[in-house]
Amino acid sequence: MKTELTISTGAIDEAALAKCREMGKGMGAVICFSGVVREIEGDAPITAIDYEAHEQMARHQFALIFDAVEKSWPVESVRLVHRLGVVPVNEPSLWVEVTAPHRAEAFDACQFVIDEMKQKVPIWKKPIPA
Amino acid sequence: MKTELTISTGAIDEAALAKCREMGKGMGAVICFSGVVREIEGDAPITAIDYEAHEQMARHQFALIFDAVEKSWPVESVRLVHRLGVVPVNEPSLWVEVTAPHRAEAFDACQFVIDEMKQKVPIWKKPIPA
Amino acid sequence: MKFWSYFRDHTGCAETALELAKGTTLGETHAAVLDEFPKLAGSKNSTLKAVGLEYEDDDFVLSDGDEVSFFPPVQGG
Amino acid sequence: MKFWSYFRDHTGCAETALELAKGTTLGETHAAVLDEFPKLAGSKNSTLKAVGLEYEDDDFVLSDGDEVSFFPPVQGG
Repeated sequence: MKTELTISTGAIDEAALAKCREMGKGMGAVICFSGVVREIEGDAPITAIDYEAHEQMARHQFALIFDAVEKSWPVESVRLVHRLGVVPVNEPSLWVEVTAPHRAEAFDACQFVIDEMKQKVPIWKKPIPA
Repeated sequence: MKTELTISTGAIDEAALAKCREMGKGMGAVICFSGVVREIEGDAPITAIDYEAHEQMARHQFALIFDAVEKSWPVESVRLVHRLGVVPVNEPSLWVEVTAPHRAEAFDACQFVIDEMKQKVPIWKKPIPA
Repeated sequence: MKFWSYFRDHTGCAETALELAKGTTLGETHAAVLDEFPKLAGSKNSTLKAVGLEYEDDDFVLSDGDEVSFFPPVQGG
Repeated sequence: MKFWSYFRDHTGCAETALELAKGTTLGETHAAVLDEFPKLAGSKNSTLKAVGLEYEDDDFVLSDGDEVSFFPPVQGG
């Protein structure tokens, strides 16, 4: 299984990411998920979220999650980008792409990666009030 | 709920579609699904699939599916592109995008649209053998 | 009446017209079509039937000018 | 020992060193940290604990030079 992990303060360019996708001829399904910063966090309006990571541990924990994907589904590739630092409202902080032979495993694996991330990957957020 | 439906023989340009997405500030999740033509259909290698539609009925049936999405989930928008005619191996024939406040409803609504399409929308495929 | 996908290959035509008695149902029309195009009989139970842009049941009563479509299971995606 | 996210605000420092007896467990270390930084006590049960890059249980026995991290529930995405 191919994996590509980017953890950086750069903005996530989904169009560019879509363009550089490489897919084997046996693959029939691609899921892309984007998690976008909303203008409300809890009950209060915000302008942005400031993301912090224990970056080395985050990379290791993502690698463990990708290993678990490879063991559970016939997925061809997982690409994941998590932005750090200040992410303004309406911009993505997370982008996950899964390519697989069929739709079901692509959906399952993509949701698994996000669920596991939300349990295990040491990234935290600090809302920036409006 | 905003909807955008394209049924045409033109190639699906995912990067361009990503670029022209418009998202409200309360939206936190985007799912994009691409269904791609695989080199094997059944047991035999193919070079492409030729898609045919009862186009007017297909548009109507998609509209009914979008109505059902609007009634079931707080989805902001669904955009769907189905390509007709000859779609070569490794190119997408279907692209579905759902934007919603949260991840769970975006995933559920996207899978619902595809499941319903596969039951109800009059589109057929003819594999072109290698 | 319109035929779609490989049903067109079985009938040899994309559409045809049929004179029906008043009160004829969609199911009765399907039976008449199977008589005229025996190659469709193998797909009898999987045939989808629409009137205009809507799927309808066998007991749907047809009206003058209704456009009826017969086709195999759909395969979008 | 490293503190992350708002634990850093509670301790006033990003990291600190602690002399521990041989055989001290991660759970005992957490208790010592709570003694030194009482503001962390409110998060006691939700605290995540890692040694190096791995999550470990309270009965994990620390070795010389281990880097221990304490942090609140993660919030990626």
